[in-house]
Amino acid sequence: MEITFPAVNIDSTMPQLIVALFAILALLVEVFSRSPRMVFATCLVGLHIALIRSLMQWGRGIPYESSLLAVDGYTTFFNILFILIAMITMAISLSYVENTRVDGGKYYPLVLFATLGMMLLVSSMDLLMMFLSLELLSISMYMLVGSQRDKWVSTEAAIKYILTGAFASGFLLFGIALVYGATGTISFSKMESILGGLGGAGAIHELPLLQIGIALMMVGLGFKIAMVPFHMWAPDVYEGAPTPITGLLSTGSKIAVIALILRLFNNPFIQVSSQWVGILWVLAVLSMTLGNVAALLQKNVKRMLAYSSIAHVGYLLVAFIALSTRGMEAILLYSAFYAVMGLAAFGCIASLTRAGGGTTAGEGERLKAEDYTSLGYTQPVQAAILSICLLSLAGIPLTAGFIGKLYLFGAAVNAGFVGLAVIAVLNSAVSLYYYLGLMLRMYALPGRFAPMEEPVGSLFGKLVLLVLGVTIIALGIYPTPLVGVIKGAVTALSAL
Amino acid sequence: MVEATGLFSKLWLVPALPLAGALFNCLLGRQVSNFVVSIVACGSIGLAAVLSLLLFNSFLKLPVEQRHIELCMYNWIPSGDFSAPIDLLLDPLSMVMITMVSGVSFLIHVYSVGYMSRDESFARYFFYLNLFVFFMLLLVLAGNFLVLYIGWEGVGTCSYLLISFLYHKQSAARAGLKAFVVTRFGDFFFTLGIMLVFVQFKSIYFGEVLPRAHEVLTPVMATWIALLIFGGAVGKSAQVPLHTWLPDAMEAPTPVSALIHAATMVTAGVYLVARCYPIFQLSPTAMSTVAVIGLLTAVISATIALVNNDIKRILAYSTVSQLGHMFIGLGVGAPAAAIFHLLTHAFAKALLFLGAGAVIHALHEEMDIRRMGALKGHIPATFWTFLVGALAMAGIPGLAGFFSKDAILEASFTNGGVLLWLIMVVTAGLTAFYCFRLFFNAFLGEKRWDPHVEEVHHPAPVMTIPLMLLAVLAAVGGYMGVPHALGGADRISSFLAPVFPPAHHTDGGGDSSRLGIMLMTVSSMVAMLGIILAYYFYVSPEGREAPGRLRQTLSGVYDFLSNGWYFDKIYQVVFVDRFMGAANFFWQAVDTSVLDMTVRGLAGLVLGGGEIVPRLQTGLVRWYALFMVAGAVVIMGYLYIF
Amino acid sequence: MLAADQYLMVGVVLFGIGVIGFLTRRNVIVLLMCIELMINGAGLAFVSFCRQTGSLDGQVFVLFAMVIAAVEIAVALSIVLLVFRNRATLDVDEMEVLKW
Amino acid sequence: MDITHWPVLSILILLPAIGAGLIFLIPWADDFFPRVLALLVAGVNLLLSLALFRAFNPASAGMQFAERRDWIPDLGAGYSLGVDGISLFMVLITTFMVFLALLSSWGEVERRPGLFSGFILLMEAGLLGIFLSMDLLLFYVFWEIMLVPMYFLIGLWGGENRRYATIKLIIYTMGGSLLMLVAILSLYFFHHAQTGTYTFDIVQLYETSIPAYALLPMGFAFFVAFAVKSPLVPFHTWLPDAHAEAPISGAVDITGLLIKTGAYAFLRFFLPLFPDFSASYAPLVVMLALLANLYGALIATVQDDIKRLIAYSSVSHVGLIILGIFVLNLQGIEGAILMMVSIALSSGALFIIVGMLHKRSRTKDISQMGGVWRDMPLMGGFFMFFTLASVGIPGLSNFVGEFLIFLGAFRVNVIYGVAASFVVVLTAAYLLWMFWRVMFGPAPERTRTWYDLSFMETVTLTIPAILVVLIGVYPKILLDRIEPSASALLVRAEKKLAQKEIPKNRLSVASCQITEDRELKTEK
Repeated sequence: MEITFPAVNIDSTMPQLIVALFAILALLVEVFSRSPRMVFATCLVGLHIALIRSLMQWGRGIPYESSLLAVDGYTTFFNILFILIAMITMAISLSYVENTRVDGGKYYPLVLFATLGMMLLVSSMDLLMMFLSLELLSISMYMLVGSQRDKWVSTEAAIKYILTGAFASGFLLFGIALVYGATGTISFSKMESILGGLGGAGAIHELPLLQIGIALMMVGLGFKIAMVPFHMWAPDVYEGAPTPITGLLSTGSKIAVIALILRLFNNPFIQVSSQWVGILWVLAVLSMTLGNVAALLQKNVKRMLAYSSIAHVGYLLVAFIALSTRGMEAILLYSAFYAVMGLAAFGCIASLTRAGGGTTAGEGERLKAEDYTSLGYTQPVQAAILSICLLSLAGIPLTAGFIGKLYLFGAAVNAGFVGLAVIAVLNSAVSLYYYLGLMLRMYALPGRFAPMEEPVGSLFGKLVLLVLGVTIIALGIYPTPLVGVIKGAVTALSAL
Repeated sequence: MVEATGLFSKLWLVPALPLAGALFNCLLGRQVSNFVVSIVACGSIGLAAVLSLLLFNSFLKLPVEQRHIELCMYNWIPSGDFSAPIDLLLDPLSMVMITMVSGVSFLIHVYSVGYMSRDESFARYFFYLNLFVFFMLLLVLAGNFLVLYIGWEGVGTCSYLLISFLYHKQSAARAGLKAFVVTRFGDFFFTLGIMLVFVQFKSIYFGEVLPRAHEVLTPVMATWIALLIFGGAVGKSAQVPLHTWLPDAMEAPTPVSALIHAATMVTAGVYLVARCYPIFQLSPTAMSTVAVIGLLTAVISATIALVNNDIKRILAYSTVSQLGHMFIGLGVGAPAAAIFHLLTHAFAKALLFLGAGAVIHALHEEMDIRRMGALKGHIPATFWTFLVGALAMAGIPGLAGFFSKDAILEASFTNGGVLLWLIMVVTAGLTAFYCFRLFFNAFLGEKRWDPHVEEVHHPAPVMTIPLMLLAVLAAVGGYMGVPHALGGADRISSFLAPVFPPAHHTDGGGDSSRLGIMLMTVSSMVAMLGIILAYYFYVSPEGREAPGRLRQTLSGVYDFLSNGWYFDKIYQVVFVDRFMGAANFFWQAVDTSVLDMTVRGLAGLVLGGGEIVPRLQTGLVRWYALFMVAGAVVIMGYLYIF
Repeated sequence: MLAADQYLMVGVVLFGIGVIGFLTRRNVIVLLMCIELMINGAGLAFVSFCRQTGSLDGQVFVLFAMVIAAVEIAVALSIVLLVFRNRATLDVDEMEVLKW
Repeated sequence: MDITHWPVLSILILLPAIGAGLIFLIPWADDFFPRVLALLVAGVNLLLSLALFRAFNPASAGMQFAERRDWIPDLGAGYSLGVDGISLFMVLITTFMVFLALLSSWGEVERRPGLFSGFILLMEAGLLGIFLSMDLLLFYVFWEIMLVPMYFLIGLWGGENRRYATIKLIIYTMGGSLLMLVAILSLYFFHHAQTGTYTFDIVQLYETSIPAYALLPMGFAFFVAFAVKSPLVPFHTWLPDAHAEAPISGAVDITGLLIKTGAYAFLRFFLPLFPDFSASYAPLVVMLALLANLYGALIATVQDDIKRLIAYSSVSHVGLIILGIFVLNLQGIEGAILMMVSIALSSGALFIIVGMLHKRSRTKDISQMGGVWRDMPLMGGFFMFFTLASVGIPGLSNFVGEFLIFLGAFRVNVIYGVAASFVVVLTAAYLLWMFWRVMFGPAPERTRTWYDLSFMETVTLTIPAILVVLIGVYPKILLDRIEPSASALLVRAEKKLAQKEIPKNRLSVASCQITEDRELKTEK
């Protein structure tokens, strides 16, 4: 029995290393300077460097692959995306953290650790790496969710999240064990060749351990992406978490896991994937329908968006089922779009938080739908950006959301899942009710004697939001550049 | 077909002048004084009338075979192989019609200046009236079916506007709506007829359709087209069963009744059938239908007129009855006689209506003949002219109505049979009776005025002069058609001959002149009898009690007649109520219940889901975990099964 | 001497006990212990598979899993502390402000 | 002004969009300036469309002023615009009615009139986009995006029931059009399967032959989307609510335009894409159209809410338009287009009048009115005029379209012609009855304060009145330009049918009308 130590290519894993380094550095800064702003600056600098480093890697073929990590176009694409997500999360957190008395010194480094988790998760090439990075991501998120220590909802969300999360991790771990038992390896590439050598789906059917293992793994992963029926935690946690973290939860952590699932089902489990079509079909329909229907009458905006994000997982699954290049392109595209929309939406909500927020639920924050009545006239910037986000989430044309849905549903139709596409579009129609309803509320004509209200939110925050809003529109009108990038990423994944 | 040259190229001015007048009064009528309005209104019609006379003069100078002049203005609706230009056709028929229409309209316009002088909507009135004349002239000058249809609908619209002219009266609004909808029902058939003509001929020009009718049409098709076109005529000319709108249309100001509902518009149906005569000739069925409908109408409305007490309604029923006569004339193959009767009737009936207007005006809007009487001394000019009109209507020899009616009677006798003739003679007697019942009640006998009437309004000269002129026309108008039997030349028939191709049977032989004289004698006697009976009933002291007694003994018949044979009531129950019932049903039961509820139900279902689904989210961690476990079990079960 | 399959069965049973315990108990600490049971069950499965396949990956995995479990529990306990400070209770069923 | 070398269609769409953007983005201190800006933009657009009309070549059947750029090359979606005889008048009527809507709502919007104008401009951009798109995806984009401003116009300025009205609007129209999206995608992939190219260009998609199994569902999806928008019974119930709840007449006018997009889409997309579907199901659709025609008229009769009444009359008229389209001959189609233009004018003006009444009376209930003529004779005159136009009096615009539709229907099947023309009688009945109840009869005391039209209002009504007469008297201006495109449409549909060797009894009438040279013209 020989033990080989996998070689680590420092150059190729530089972005990940930079993020890790600066996360630790930021913790040190926190210890010495105790100024959250300094920590913030450190983290931001780190992210920028990592971003530049990742951008430099883009388009340079397959720089590195080992049994643990792969750094290819696919990974690089997601690395860039996650770094951007982290940067946006940090940006929208800045004033929120100050306004709600969150301990920024711990908060920002944790965001970086979570980001590191996401980055590693996407590049994982074996089950161990996958498990470790997923746990890194999860544990960081548990702490971030509970970081509003003086607010009960934050604490409750954290305890719920960690309990259910650890429970799901148990399933994941057991699933991994079974898959390992069935294949005898934890490496994705070995697994692919072993399973590929078995001779088709029929033979796979003879491996109950593998099947149960994958099913249990899907419980753990499905939990992370809040797929029905593993979604139950999501609304509660999204509602209780600090708003920028809600944004991160619904975008970054979800996208990372989806990227991982894509890789799993494209490489090691590709032989099994056709078996999953039926299950995923049902789960997609359930996710879409349940998410949208539950959101219809929701009075808490954050919770509404939480349900909506469950529905969006359903939309993503619609394309996933197609199991085609087109479907993967659609998923990547939509993930990128969704990241922008989701972060911008939660960013707007965060930015509406007034200074000195209280200790009980919702105080200082605008969370109830009625708080948004006629908001367009008192907080024009946030309302406008939020409207753009809502339109985009609803899939109204000339926003990114429409292009994304077009790709998603197109992939389904192309693969012959017309019925699924029909259900998806009907769901989109239902979802208009709450998206546009909130929007209508925001622009409800104010009464003659409506109280005047000072605009809230920092200039910096508004600028970031503005950039996001413009991005949504711009990508909705002319998505071509991004489409090109995504095609590259998907090619890289398929080339493996 | 002759291209319009010289004076005829100005043919378009005939309708255009009234249109110009109408536009002026529409746009500027409120800004200028009533005087200007009336000058413009009457002037434009007057010019049109003068132009018509000039045209007539030139027309007469043309050789007979050239008396068919078309003037195409522009292509109105070109669509594929369909094209409907605005083109005017001047032939003897339309020549006669425009002369009559413009002339009578001019007189009535002048009369209206006096009659409407105190009305606040003076300009609006003349706008409508001028517009009406425009459409009427367009109707009779039309060179194809669709242009005729423009005029046809246009006059209907103006009629509607004028019936509802007194906007504050519910009854006027109701009558206007009824008139429009009922005639529109007739027009429905007419449009179908036009489309059928197009489908058959690939053309809607009179000049192309009518000469080729006997080549193109099968008898069945000819019957269809003729009946559909006749359907339009039935509506517009108030024939049974669509006659009910005309009596109600008397809500309009009296000059309007004179112009539209007596002299011109209602005769458009007669004109239409005459215009399409070559098609009707191809179908004996259609011809007899026309005759039967005409006969029914003539009889029914004459009987109703016997018992009615509203001065204008009596005249209205009389109009309906006379229109029935014209249709009989058409149906029995005497179109020229029908047109002749149309003209003389126009003069006489316009005169009677205007006279009635003067009476009403004199007695402060009183319309019930039971509250009139003894007006002879108060408004003598009206009295005398009315007398002329009544005599002409009754068909007393020498006056216009006599000649024209007898031309139709004779044709019915020869082509339709004795029975038809007999019924018509009786109807003629009834006509004479009710005309004079009205006359005697209004002008003779003792005063039965409403006590509020203290002083009689005397008609102004602008009102009496048209009366007199019309009286002259009603008296001598018949001389354009003195029959051969009486040694006349029957010029109107020969003038109109090119329009009406000779029928297969010959009328007016050497033998018939004696027969003709005999028939005339009988009908004149009957008319005299009617007048005498009316005198006995309503003037002579001995007969004063007779009408009352008669009413007692024949109360059933009386009720039947005074309810107008219950047409209105039946229509109300059978059509209007049913229609409203259906409409309510569709609205309440189908639209708001079934369709709307489906949508509401679906929305409610989804929104109900919105209530229920979040309840799954109990907030309990263990419940969430249970869901996950259940999900895992189901997935594994699925994988196991498949 | 138990066969590898039987070790696996023990692992499954442990995992099952953990799951059932998680679903039935209300005390947060007990819930965490149940999770610990699940992870240990998985660990046992790893080890038994390791014996079957002869590769060391499983054993490495178990080591890492134990570390992760420890970290998770540590974080969870700190949050439990926070919960207790706030509500003075450890009954999960009372943590239901966030719902619907 | 020589506009032949300008990207005039893009300007037409972008100008109002930019105008709306300016209105939304700039924090105006006063509502006056945005309104002026909107009016200005709408005016310029109107002039531009008139210039387009002048530069339009009436003899050509093809797309003119065409612009084509790549938009999403990955999907084969292009930014492709063009105008032909069918869309030309849709564009003109849109620019015109938008201008009128802004004019008529000048004094009517009390709260946030600036914002209101912005939404109207956005609608204009969307409407023009629908009428000018030559790319199916682009069309869909505009088709969907229209709903947003519509939603806000009703949702923000609407009456008491506005929430219900907006929900209905969304459920119906979105449900319908999203299904169409799936069908569009299917079509797109079928096209790829047949030709190997991915494209949304409609001219290329016209050539796609759809497999038999997919024909029915796809055709149905398109049909429902268009039928909802049209709206055809039984998909119509959103319209009365939308009309009734939009208190501003301008908004209602725009709804009036919105529903024209349904009928337009039938012509532009449905007939050429699904000629076989159209041909084989035409009798059914025609039945539905006739039913709608009758049904709308019946229900309109018993309405007490004047806006609902006119809305149901729209339902009835739309039935006629659809009838004209689906009789599949030249007269029917030309009549349908004329009818769309005419109804936009006449019903639009009626809604403006109702708005004026509402401004004075604060009610839409007919039973609260009566005898208005005495105090508002001028308005009464206009009201009468437009009512008569709706009734279909010859010489006014609606008649021409109606008659051509009847003729087209009659040629195909006598029964169709009979049924359609019969409803005209009912139309006259309910419209004039409405007029009677509002304007005639004794005037209640309180109506005394209802003042007659102001100068501005008079102007607002005079302009459409002139157009109604103009189209009624000289429809040749329209017909000459519509005919080449309409016959090209029929020729294309017929050719596609011929390829499929389906018995083409339905289109035989069309074929005899279209001359050879026109066929050649289309080839070019």
